[in-house]
Amino acid sequence: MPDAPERANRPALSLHVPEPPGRPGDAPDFSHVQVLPAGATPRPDSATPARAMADMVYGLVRVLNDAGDAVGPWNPRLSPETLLAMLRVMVTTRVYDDRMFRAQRQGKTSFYIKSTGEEAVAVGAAFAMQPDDMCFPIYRQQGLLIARGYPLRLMMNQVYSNRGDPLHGRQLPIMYSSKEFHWFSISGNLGTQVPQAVGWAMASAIKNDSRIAATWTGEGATAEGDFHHACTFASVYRAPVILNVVNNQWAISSFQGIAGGEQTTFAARALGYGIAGLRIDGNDILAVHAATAWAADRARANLGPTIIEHFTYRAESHSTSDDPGAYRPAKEGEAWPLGDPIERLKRHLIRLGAWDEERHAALQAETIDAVRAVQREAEKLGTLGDQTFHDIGTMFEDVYEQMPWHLAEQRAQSAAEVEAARS
Amino acid sequence: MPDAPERANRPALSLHVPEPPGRPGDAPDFSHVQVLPAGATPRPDSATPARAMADMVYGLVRVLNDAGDAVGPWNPRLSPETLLAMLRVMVTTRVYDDRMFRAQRQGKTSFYIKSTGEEAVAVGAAFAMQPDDMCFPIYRQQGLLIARGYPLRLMMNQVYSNRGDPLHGRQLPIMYSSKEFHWFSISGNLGTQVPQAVGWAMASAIKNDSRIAATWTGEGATAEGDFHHACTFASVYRAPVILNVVNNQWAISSFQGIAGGEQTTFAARALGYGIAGLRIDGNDILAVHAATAWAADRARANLGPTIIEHFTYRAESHSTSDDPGAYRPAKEGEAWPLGDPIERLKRHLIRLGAWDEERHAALQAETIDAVRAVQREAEKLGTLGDQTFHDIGTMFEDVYEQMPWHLAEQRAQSAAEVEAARS
Amino acid sequence: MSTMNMIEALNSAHQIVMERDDNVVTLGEDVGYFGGVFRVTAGLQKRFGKHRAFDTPIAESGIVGACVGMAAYGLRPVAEIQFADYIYPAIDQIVSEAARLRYRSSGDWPMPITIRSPYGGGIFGGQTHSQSPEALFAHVAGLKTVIPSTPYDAKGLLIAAIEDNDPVVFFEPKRIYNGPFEGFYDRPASPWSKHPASDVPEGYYAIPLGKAAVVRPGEAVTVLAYGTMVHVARATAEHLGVDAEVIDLRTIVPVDIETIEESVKKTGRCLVLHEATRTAGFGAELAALVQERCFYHLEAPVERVTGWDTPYPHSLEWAYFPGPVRLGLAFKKILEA
Amino acid sequence: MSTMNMIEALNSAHQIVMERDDNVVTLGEDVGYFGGVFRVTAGLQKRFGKHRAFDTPIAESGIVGACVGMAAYGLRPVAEIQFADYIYPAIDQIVSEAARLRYRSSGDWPMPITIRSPYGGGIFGGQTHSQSPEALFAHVAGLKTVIPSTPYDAKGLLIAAIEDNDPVVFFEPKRIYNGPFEGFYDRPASPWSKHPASDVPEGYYAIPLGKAAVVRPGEAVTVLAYGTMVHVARATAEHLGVDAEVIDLRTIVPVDIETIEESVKKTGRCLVLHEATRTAGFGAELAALVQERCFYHLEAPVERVTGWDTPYPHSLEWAYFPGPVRLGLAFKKILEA
Ligand SMILES: Cc1ncc(C[n+]2csc(CCOP(=O)(O)OP(=O)(O)O)c2C)c(N)n1
Ligand SMILES: Cc1ncc(C[n+]2csc(CCOP(=O)(O)OP(=O)(O)O)c2C)c(N)n1
Ligand SMILES: [Mg+2]
Ligand SMILES: [Mg+2]
Repeated sequence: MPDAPERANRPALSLHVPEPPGRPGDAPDFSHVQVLPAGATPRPDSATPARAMADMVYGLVRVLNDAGDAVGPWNPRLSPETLLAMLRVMVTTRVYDDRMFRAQRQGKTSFYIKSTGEEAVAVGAAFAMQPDDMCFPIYRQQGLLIARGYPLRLMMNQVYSNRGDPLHGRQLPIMYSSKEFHWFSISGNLGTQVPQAVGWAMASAIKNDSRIAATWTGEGATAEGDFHHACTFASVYRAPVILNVVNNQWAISSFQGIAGGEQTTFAARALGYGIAGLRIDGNDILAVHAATAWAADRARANLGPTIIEHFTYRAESHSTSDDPGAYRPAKEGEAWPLGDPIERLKRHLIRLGAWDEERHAALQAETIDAVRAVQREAEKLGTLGDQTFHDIGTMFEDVYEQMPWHLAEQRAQSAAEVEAARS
Repeated sequence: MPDAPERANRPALSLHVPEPPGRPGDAPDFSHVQVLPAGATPRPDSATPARAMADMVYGLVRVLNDAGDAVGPWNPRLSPETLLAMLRVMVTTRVYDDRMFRAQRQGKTSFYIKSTGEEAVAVGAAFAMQPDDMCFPIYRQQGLLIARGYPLRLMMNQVYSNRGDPLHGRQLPIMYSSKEFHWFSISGNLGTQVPQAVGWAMASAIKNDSRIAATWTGEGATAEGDFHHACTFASVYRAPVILNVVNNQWAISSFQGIAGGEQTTFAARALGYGIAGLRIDGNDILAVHAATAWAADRARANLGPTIIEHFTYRAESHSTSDDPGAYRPAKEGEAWPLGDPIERLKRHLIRLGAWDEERHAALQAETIDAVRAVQREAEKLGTLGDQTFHDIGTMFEDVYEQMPWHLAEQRAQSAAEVEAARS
Repeated sequence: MSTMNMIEALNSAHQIVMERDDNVVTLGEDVGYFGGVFRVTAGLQKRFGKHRAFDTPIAESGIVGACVGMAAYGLRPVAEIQFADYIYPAIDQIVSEAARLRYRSSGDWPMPITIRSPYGGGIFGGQTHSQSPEALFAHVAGLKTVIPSTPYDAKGLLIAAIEDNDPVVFFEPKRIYNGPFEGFYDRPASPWSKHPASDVPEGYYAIPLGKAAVVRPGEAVTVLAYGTMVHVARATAEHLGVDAEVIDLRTIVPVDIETIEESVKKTGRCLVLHEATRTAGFGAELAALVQERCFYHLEAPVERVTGWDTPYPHSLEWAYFPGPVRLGLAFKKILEA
Repeated sequence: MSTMNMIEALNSAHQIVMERDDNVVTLGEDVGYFGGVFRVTAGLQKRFGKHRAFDTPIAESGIVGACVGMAAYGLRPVAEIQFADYIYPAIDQIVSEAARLRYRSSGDWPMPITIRSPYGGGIFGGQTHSQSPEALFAHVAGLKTVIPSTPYDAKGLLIAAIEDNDPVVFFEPKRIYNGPFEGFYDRPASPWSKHPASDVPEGYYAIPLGKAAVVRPGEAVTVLAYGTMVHVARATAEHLGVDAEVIDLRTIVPVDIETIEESVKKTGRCLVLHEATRTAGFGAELAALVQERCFYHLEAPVERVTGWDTPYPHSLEWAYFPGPVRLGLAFKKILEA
């Protein structure tokens, strides 16, 4: 054994705490973001062994260039009709978000979360998957649910927790759930959905089904143990699942360096499990579509999971409870080098000759009207603010399949309480 | 949105469940183990950025070749005295393990876990670290505690849970704890020690201390969320910590493929966090020493953590409660291509002219005598079998710093119980 | 009928349910090829294939998380957590997810998951192979918690649990896997074969969840127990000649309040018994319920006989474990009160 | 003296302890630059540096695991878990590690860790921003659990918790961060500045853990409460003119049994009040204790007034929350019994 050390001869340690490039008062600075040109990142075959495509986790799959052309090997070559359909959903999503955000500000609900700036992540995936592939989303994929055709009306009813809320007012706004639309109940507990998606995919494989699963997590929540469990299980059983990491640079007030993004990319997590990893421009809906389709092909061929890091930017506050002005430079969103996903698709469609500014303005106006109309209908069923809820008795239902005695008793007590309050 | 899919056109999925190359009745088969020659894996400078040394996670650092020579860039060039000291500790560890295993079989304690075949992992690290560097071990690093000079007598007292047990019989045998020897209390809950080691290392950095931390986990337990938290925190804060993964091929009955070892190496986990990763021959004590010293240098230079995968083999049963004959080929241990760590160091010392078979036999015999002598002394203080324990009142101590009223009451009740049982 | 110990009975439950319903899958650490460290899942992989009975990585939360996804698909996963002491990493997936999904989705995503785990002390397992964490699960709305005490019950309750459409935490008292333990640790153990409840039908039967069993009628005092403690209670009452009515709760949530009330109103005295630490243990719930509902029938306060409020010790296990002496003193106290 | 709301008082506690002892470090999600989503740690990073107040990755178990290591080194970490609803992933590190290390090491590794977390309902936070999981921690030997109800107490108790050499789970009733809430959700809220307990000394003071406070003397019935419920109890008693003695437990483990016993023996009636689900909640422990110790003084069963045994709902929050109506009915019942 070595002798007792001379501590004086050893260097002093110090704690490194990552710090974002800018704070309130600073000018936005994205010089650390390496914007690889569209078309530059190669496209391996979707059957490529993970190790042989390791470099992909440090690349950046981009299809739409600044001019609005779709270039390079990842171009999914979608028809103008499909492109337009995607545009419509993205616009609807943004308008919907705006309306609901305002509704919260008007006291009509408790809470709201926008997906502004990240619409391509959700909508691109919807168009690349089959409608019966199963989604385990977080709270920023409303675009996907809209793309699948889930009625806006039901979404609003839920946001308002009103009499028409399919979830009986039990859940926060935004935590949608729809078995019919193959959309799992969104959880408030970050990360939990990721191993669940893997379990669903394992079940599909156990049953020799053909449906695959996809899940989304923010980059911040990749630090949760559940993300690791998901990657481990997905790797071990080669589960047919797409693990999407939406790196929107921020997790409430902490920048992606606090989640581990300073040392490497989030796509690089894939290397640790020997699974395929792609890093893509999340504001480029064609890149999202192409990467999702690639990963879906791989999964359907029993070649296992893919981690896709969507490099994007949370353009607005984390939620209605948050004020980003307190922790990041004021105009950071405008300086974001990958642009706005709606603008980029619009430009592409115009470039293709399938679209123009007038039609876009019209679409925008129409969408606002349409969403407003639905909103008026929804509000007829009540809002959280005016407290038009489901019956109090419903609170005791669905805790168990059959109500046990103690809940039945409590329901009776609760009814007595209503009675007493009235008198 | 795409139309409803034709499911018939999609291929059927199937679940992949990894299977080891052999089961009871089969001949041992290690053809999947790529035994890179000693000296072949390069040695990057310990300040090399993680990404630039990514290949190391697929290599296999080996110093001792089959002939018993120490070769290649990782040769730590230790003096014969140091080599001999290491040999002695390894032999002591093996003898100690044997004696305690037998003691369990004789009913003198409840449980025991041997480290047979893995002694180099623990002992090599002990000699490459400073004695005041902090260890967060699991239950198979007894060699390290012995190397640090913790008295065998105390270890045995604990195994016997007798009156001399420094932990008052509270812990299982093998779950040692010694603040004096910078050895954290071993946990029964796998994985928990890994983020703890990172926290300790962060604290050392916060205090501008110079001491680093090291932790060990089995490859099986790397699947726990705690391993991920540890890697994430270590990466984010560049904590001065060495994260050892002891890949002994088995986790009770499940082979390393069930932990994720089929798709990539465990050292590769490092790539996902952007931290340094080394994969080494864990049965080669010189490789263990060299890799540990490399990682310690890196940590002391504020360059952060290293994951070291020790590729080794659990030569005996998981514990006294286990029978590996039920799940792996009978002579798998003998077929293990990396040999036995004690034999390999012995051969090296002989090759150096510093040792011979006679002296080795004498060492072996001496050690057995010495360990037996300690054992006799320890047994004078009692064994679990003969129930010579600490006072029952001690059971209520150390739950809190000060005993709250309810524990004081319970202690009194317990005393009354003893009284009642007597009468 | 066969003579089965509890392990065999639990194994038989698996075999039967997996045969009847190919949506049932079994997973956990060491449960596949090896059949579980306690052998409860022995032979399942061979019989039903690797895709229906398989080993998992060592990640309890991953196991339960995967089960939630599998249940969402439509399977009925049965997960083994190797020891109840290792269930803590999985608590978020159990409490925040499995337990609440039916509610959260207004019925769309029921969670027919069974989480089995050996629990309890008496085997010199030290701090991490001895714990009884049932109270934590009892507190969580949406979960059922079941604890059998005999091979017969173990099989019937496990079948019911697996067939139940809600998540069930199923704790198996490992001390009595091989034979009943009556608390006299210094007397020779008897195997299940000597006990009538080891006569177990080979075929299908289910014991409804939420129903207790009066395992020993009596007039002087009601003892509420589950798991190993049922045997300790019965034996101690025999031994001391106390006319105790011993109720084996079998399911702790939902608890069989009718059987409890009926008994306590008859005896006027109630003693609750568990291995877990006392403070905020399930015994507190039982004491609270009994005094709420039987207050005017009670002739003495409800007594709690439990493990002490310390971590579970290794060597002093028998001083920790609530055995015949502790129970005897409590009988004395409550009967003299 | 300053007027402080609870957030300011908690912040002041941090400032003082960090100033006095440079082994105190503060960490958690968003606690560094931003100062916490509820602003409890505002200004700490600026004042004490990034190495003493910093953001962590989103991994509650990683946070507590790191705290255990830091405590082993000799620091006194104070961790914030952003909402108590998110403490479940950390339970293994809290229960199996922090709580047991002193014991496991026979005193070598005490764990002076404080885990702060906003808890409880009343803010339309839905299922995952409203829970009250205190009972789970109360069951675990080796932990202390503290819940303040005023700015004055919050500061003094937090200082005591941080200075305590054992791990403390410190739940902060977020509903009353900014002002007391008396349960009348349809009446305007009053700020702390109108309440005497918002007079908070600027300097150091500690309130011993384990000591309750009689916040309203009375003769007819004892009410045991903590957190937000203390205010509901007091206001309801005022409102209905019930001569209730309201005890703010402040620490639930170890609970101040003397104060409880003294009061119940005087009033002969006891009502326990909490937001958490009823079954196996901490109210069960209180009911069990009270009937064990005051049985012959009790004129009615101990009543529990609690949240229902359902997940915490969003829109029906006020039908879930134990408010003045529920408490009023319980007063009526217990006083007429
Ligand atoms: C287990 C858990 N811990 C903490 C939180 C609180 N929380 C809600 S959102 C959030 C940030 C998430 O960031 P990220 O994962 O990057 O997703 P983003 O919001 O950026 O889309 C946090 C910490 C939570 N919901 N669940
Ligand atoms: C949290 C937790 N889960 C499960 C166990 C049970 N268990 C004890 S050792 C072991 C296998 C560990 O294998 P590995 O990590 O490879 O270490 P090895 O025993 O091979 O050294 C298991 C599953 C445990 N102790 N803790
Ligand atoms: Mg984010
Ligand atoms: Mg192993």
